[in-house]
Amino acid sequence: MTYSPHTSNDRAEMLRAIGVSSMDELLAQIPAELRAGGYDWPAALPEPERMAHARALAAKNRALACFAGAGAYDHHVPAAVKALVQRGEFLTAYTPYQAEASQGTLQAIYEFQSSVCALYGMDASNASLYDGATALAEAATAAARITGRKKILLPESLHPEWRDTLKTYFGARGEPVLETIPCPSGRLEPAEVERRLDDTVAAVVVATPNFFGLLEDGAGIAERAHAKGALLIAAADPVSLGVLEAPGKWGADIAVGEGQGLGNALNYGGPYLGLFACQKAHMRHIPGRICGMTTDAEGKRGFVLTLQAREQHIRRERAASNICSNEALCALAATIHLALLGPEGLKEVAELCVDKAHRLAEKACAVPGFRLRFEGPFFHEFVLECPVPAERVRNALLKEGLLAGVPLGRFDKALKNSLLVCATETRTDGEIDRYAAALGRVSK
Amino acid sequence: MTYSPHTSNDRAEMLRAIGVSSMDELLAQIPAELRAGGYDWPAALPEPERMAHARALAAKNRALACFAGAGAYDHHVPAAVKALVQRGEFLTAYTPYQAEASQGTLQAIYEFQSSVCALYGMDASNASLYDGATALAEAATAAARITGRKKILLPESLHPEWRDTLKTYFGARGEPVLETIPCPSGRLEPAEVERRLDDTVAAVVVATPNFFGLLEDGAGIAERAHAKGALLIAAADPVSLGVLEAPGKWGADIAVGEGQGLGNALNYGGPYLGLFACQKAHMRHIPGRICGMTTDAEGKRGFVLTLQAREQHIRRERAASNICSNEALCALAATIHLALLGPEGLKEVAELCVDKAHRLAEKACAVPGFRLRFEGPFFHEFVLECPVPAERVRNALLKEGLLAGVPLGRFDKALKNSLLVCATETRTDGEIDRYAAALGRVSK
Amino acid sequence: MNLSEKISIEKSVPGRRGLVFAKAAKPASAYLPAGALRKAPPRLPEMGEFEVVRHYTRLSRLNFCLDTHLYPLGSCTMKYNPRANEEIAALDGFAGAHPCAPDSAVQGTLEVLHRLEKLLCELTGLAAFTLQPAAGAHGEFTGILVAAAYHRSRKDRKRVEILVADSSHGTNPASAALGGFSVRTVASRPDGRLDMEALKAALGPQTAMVMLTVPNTLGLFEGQIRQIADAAHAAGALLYMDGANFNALLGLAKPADFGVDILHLNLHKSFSTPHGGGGPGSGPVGVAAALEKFLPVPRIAEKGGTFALQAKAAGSIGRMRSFAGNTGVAIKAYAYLRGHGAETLRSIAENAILNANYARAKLKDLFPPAVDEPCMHECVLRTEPEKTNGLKTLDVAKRLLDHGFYAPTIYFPLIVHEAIMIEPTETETKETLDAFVAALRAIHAEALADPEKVHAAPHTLPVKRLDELGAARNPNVAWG
Amino acid sequence: MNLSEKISIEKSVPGRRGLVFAKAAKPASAYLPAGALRKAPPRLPEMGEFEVVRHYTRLSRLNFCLDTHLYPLGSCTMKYNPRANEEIAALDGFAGAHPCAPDSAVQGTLEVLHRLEKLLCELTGLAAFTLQPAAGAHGEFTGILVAAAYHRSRKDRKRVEILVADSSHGTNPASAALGGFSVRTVASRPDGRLDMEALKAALGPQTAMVMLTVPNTLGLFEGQIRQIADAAHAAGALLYMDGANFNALLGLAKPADFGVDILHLNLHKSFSTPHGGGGPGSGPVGVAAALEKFLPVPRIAEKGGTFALQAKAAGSIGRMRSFAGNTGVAIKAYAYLRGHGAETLRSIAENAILNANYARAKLKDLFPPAVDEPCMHECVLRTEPEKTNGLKTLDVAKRLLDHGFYAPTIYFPLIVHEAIMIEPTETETKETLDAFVAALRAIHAEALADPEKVHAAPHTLPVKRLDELGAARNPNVAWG
Ligand SMILES: Cc1ncc(COP(=O)(O)O)c(C=O)c1O
Ligand SMILES: Cc1ncc(COP(=O)(O)O)c(C=O)c1O
Repeated sequence: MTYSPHTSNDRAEMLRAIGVSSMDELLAQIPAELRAGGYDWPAALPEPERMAHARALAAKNRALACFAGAGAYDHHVPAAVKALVQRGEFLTAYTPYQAEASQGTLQAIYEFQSSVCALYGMDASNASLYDGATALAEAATAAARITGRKKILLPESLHPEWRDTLKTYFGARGEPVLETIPCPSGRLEPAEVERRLDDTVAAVVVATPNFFGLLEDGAGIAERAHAKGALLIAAADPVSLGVLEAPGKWGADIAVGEGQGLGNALNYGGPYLGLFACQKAHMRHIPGRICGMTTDAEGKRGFVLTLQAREQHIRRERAASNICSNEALCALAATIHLALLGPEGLKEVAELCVDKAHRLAEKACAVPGFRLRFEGPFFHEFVLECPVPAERVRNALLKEGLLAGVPLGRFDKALKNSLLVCATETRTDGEIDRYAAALGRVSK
Repeated sequence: MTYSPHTSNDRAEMLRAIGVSSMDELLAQIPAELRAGGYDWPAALPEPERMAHARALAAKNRALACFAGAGAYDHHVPAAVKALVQRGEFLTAYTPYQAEASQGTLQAIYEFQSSVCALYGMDASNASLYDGATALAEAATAAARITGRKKILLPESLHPEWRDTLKTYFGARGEPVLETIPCPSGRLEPAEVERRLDDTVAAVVVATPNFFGLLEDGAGIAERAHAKGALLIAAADPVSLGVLEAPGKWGADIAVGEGQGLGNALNYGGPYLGLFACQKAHMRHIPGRICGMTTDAEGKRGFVLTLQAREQHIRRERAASNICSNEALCALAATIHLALLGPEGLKEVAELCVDKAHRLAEKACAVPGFRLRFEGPFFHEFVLECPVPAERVRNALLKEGLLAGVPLGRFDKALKNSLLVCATETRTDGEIDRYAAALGRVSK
Repeated sequence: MNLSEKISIEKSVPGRRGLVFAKAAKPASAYLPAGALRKAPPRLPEMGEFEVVRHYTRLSRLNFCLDTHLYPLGSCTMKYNPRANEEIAALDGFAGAHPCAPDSAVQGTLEVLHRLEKLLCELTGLAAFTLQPAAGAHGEFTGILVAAAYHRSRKDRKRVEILVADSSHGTNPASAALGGFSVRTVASRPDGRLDMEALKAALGPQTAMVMLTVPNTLGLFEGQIRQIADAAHAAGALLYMDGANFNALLGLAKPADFGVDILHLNLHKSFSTPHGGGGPGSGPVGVAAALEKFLPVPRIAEKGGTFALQAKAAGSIGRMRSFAGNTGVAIKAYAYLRGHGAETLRSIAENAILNANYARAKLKDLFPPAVDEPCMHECVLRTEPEKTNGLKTLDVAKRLLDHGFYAPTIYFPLIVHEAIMIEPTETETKETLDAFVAALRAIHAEALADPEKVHAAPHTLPVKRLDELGAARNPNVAWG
Repeated sequence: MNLSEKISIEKSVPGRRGLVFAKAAKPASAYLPAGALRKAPPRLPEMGEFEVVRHYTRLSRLNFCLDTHLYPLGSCTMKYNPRANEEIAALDGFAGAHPCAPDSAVQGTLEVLHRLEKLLCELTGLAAFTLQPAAGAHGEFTGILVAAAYHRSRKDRKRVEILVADSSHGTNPASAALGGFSVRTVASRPDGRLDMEALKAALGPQTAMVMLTVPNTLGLFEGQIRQIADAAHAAGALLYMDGANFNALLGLAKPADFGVDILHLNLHKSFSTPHGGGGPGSGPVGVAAALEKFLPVPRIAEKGGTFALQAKAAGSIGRMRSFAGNTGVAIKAYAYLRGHGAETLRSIAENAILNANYARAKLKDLFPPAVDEPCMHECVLRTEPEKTNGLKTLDVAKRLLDHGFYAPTIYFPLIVHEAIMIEPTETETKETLDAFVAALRAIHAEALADPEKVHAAPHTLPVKRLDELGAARNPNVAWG
């Protein structure tokens, strides 16, 4: 295979035009001692063989009915979304540097930003970030800059991988300082938050639904944070916002989320979609690309990348963030997905999630030995406390073609028997029944 | 689900504009006694459920390594072909009636016609016909009209379903009259053809490679046909023309083929792609749409549907054919496929087919009890004579994930032990070995 | 933004390669006689994969299509076809099935085909369907052969004539002729319906069948169809319904109730296969119980939940093509129908009718309807060149392109002078229709104010008006 | 043919529905406290499915893209990415894998990731790779944290500074700052290479790392890189290579041989993921053996043909994001690399270099190169406004759009006045380059003959030159 179109004729003519006698002469730029000796490389696979090879590898993954969530959700990806994002005009364009030749991408970004703002109840957003975890890291950075304070309070009920990401992001630099608030009941206690709030706290992070699927008292915490001059950073699953109140409405100053569930496949963890939105006051602290509406020389509406003074290519080491490439195509998928669903469709999906998860929880808890680990309202995910190690339950259900959930022991030994279980709109009643029946066989 | 976008508001406004008070008033056009009482209809499946339902059905088909051919071939369909034909601009356009707004489709048709002509060594072609069998029927009709004669000689070595199609096409009308030439050796004997040629014969049909995979003596037969004033209609697999001489070069007046192998999936028999090409002299007898090059009002090159005086919408009962919709998207796939492969790629595929089929034949015939039923050169298909009924062989190999070929007993009882076996470029050496090994187990 | 594209062969460079395959162990010449081998390679373009992708991407952009523009092409039902259907038909399990695979290996496909046949029976009230015909015209031909077989089975050999309406689609008479019948045309009345008197006069012992389009090509329901059926039957003839316009009846009426004996449907119109620039289609034929045995082979049989493809059937007219039919199209139709419940089925037809009448109502003062009464799924209007500086139907069509709309079907049906046949379909919004109406009204005004501009249209397309005559006079149909 | 499109929300009609789902057995209010429920629905567009498809199809057509236009965007490697890779990454087995699935259920994905890591090691000569970073900048940040961890592990706490070239990409200093380092800029020489004397002067016990781009952003190879590495190492610092331009070295050279300790690659550039309008990308980081233990978690481990995702690893800097990384992008990169053999790998770089030099040679009389010597995969040219009626780089870029070409990267690197950075990539033909060269030459001539035309460009795009200042002054970033 070669994707270089040159014939030997082309090559000869071009070398002549350049004024060198051979390719080697042109390559003399690289000192001989730095040239590679050779490569231990497998034989080229022509397209048919390559497809066959890939299919064989893909077939080594098991097809399972997915009851796992933990930040990655098996939602239906509409056929129209898949078809549209594969259009060359979207798929093979770059970041829209030349606005006049990129109005399609730019307008789509504007629609994306707007949709994210609508979901989260915010005023401003950006063209996307890498994923939910890094979006939170960016929010923490922004909060520290906005407030001029150094401490970020992170709940234990936050996704542990998000917490870990923040630790990595800020560990070497040493700031912002992260303080974890324990959540023995699976949720943040507003009083506990209040106890830790002082004038060094830049922001309190609240994830709702949280890692355990539970809804937090966002408003209560926001009020306390604001009272101490701290910001409230909300992390929220965008699908849940089909039924749950928008973070902007209950007091969040910045909101972030993992947008994968909006029209993007599970993809074993990526590419995913970091969502970031905030109140107007903080607009100039937003990381990454932002699209803005403007007019052309004749007064016609158009779109450009804007507020670039925040960015690395202008500000270099003083930039708001180092992000350059983002997750544009995933953002486009989310934009189209939200347009297809509209407020009503998103609500339907969210209600199906709530309904199915609760029915599953009920059936699972009817099996002797199984119970909910935590109390409190939950969205589409809950922690199932098993009579045996959760890994054992997971492995048993795997044999029946069910991905039972995520055993929490690897995040916290105290949760060895806890299984984080999720049901989205794609789980059928039959699968839910099979799940409960399979649990019955485990418990014996 | 509804793909009708109207809100109740829209509907009310529109009814008002029309001047009726209700939908029912508008529907009064259909007499009440002709209105349906009700439908016994399954519940609507929203897209996620519909996809799941379809996947479950598709999973009831078995994935097999395909050694079956018989007019439908498991060639590699390039990823670029699949992606391009799904572009809305091609997929959702109609027959290009308004040429100015359809130059993309029209130019692609022109390229298709040209590619077909290039393959078959002909001067003119059309925008496609339904499939190879109906293309042959159209060719027979054209030959009868061109020559003013009534008889078509059909070899027994022609695909039996193509012969059956011609019988259906002409049976009721009684003409052209079909006469089948027996081929006990698996091929047409030129002498036998000569014996049957007289001045009532409009055309002799020669399929090469023929149904049994064998190459015919096209030139010898063409010469004899022409000597008696008859036309020669060649049927040829387009992929084989990567290595085999173009029918136009050995004397065919009209050529037809099944174009599925050019970028179209097996699809359980359709949509397929009828190819039709002929020498210039017969251009005005071509059935169906034809695209022609022309110029616009400013002299710029453009394309239009042309020679429409042959067609049903002008000529009605005196048209050259009744065809209206054709297989445009399949033709587009073939066009793109051929552009991707070019002469060299097509040759590579054809050579792989020849090579793999011959190596398979050799290995199969090394298994005691198995031998080639017919002598003579073959392209990518051969008749394997089995020691037991071919259906038994087929069923045995099915258990090993191999679709062993097409048992010929259902076409001809005398061929009960004959299995028509094909190997294309997509069959791996490993699969060929597995095939031979599996035969070994059958013979025991 | 690109307005023309070279032809692929003009982009060809000797030696350039696109898809490259493995090399065969031995060349073809090692196996095949030299005389059989190609002397010169076919003159196909030599292009890189990228060039091919860019070429066809750019080429595609020279098209209007449904995904970009309203496409109100009468008689063609250019409605939105859900993208999910494309995904479904392309599932490996379906797309990879070989047509000669044993039934046990293709139960999924056979089940879809069987279920689809049953759904079509329910929609039409007819007893049995074949999915074999590749398009509407192929379905007509099938139906005509079924009729021939029926009369033959009754030893009724005098029935050599088929009656078609003068408003019928050209494929109707062409198919009849292909079946060996002579064709007699029956006139329509001024109200666009078949003239019962003319029909009765034409019917006789020579009549094999009456072919009727419902709704007819003027977009009108043949209110007397039951009487027409009775008259045909009384004369010993069959009634054929061209069901290409079935979109207008989906969920509203069952042709079996009209007395129809044979009908074809166009899956690529009413049942959701995008038209692909001219195909593929699928033209299933449904028949009344007495005619089932004549349907072409193969037939799909079900027994205890297991499905079989039967290659032989006593009485059958035989095979209309190779293999089972355009299965890929049938799968899309099945997927489409399963997306609907009984209520929404009906909304298809209702909204199609609503949209056509809306366009009609908003335009009729400037473009008089061929028949002035409510229409079904499409309306046929007319231009009045004599009143509008010679504004002809063709001008309207071409100028509409400049306004950002594909053109309606024009000069069809043949019986209407300067016909413009508008079929918005049920999937267009009121806003789009309003914009379309506004464009047509604007063109009417332009014709009065600046006729030259309209006559010379289109102005903004990749090419100006093309020389069709020249193309036919000196045909250049291949790069040679 | 359409030149603008309303925003989706402007097409919204209350009550209109696109995708409709099943109804839940019970509403959310049956399960959740009223206070938690949304009071007002989010202001999302209400559109039918068809409208959505048409809207985004039409929108897409307002873009130039690689599939339609040459996209010679320097530093971005806009080359053709085989379509097969898209199909492969979308295979159900891959796309449907949940990131928390047990290893036993995702052996296929893990095998691909593991194989890809090994291929990247072979290409770079480095000992180990992580695929976790989501893009190049994320990779840089990862590499910087690895460097910090390395020095920390040696208790060398004085190393607080990172040296970057003044020609470096903005992400380099930004990432360094994010890692808590202060940034010191080292000047380039007039020949575009790092000034060794300046470097040596800057190196010291405070230097944690030197960051270098190879080929650098002027498209030049840092011929002294081995010496730079030695100098850095002698000072106790590490050498980081920004490998975003690795397309130019694929199959030609292994950075480990240069003395590089840490590098990132941009899979979305050199390794075949279409850029998607700005992402997703993937920025794997490779390191020398001594640094492997600092790589982020999770790591992919192989034992006897079985693969495992290891969430913990002693010494690791930790996790850079959730889950394993942009797996979908990694799969495409793997597919791409398996399409190549050792020989064709090399042809990637060779042809990329050939094309850049060809464009350079054909243009340098009118657009002088920043450095007048052969370049690698891209060349940086300049406009000379003073000689050409004020023809600025921005004018050239905008006018090129009218000529049917996307614009090169402009005003980067910052050290070149009026820079035009052209990277044709290896997948463009000579004919396309000739046309591009001709367009640039024509623009130069236009500037002399009709400067106004050029300054006011573009003229043929969906919009005229846009007011960027106004956009920033009164930002409107959401429909609110
Ligand atoms: C009324 C009518 N009948 C028959 C046909 C023929 O159908 P097809 O084009 O599928 O052969 C058409 C299609 O244009 C039609 O509109
Ligand atoms: C030289 C160089 N370094 C780093 C980057 C940053 O990569 P990314 O955009 O993937 O974050 C880029 C991309 O523009 C680049 O060109």
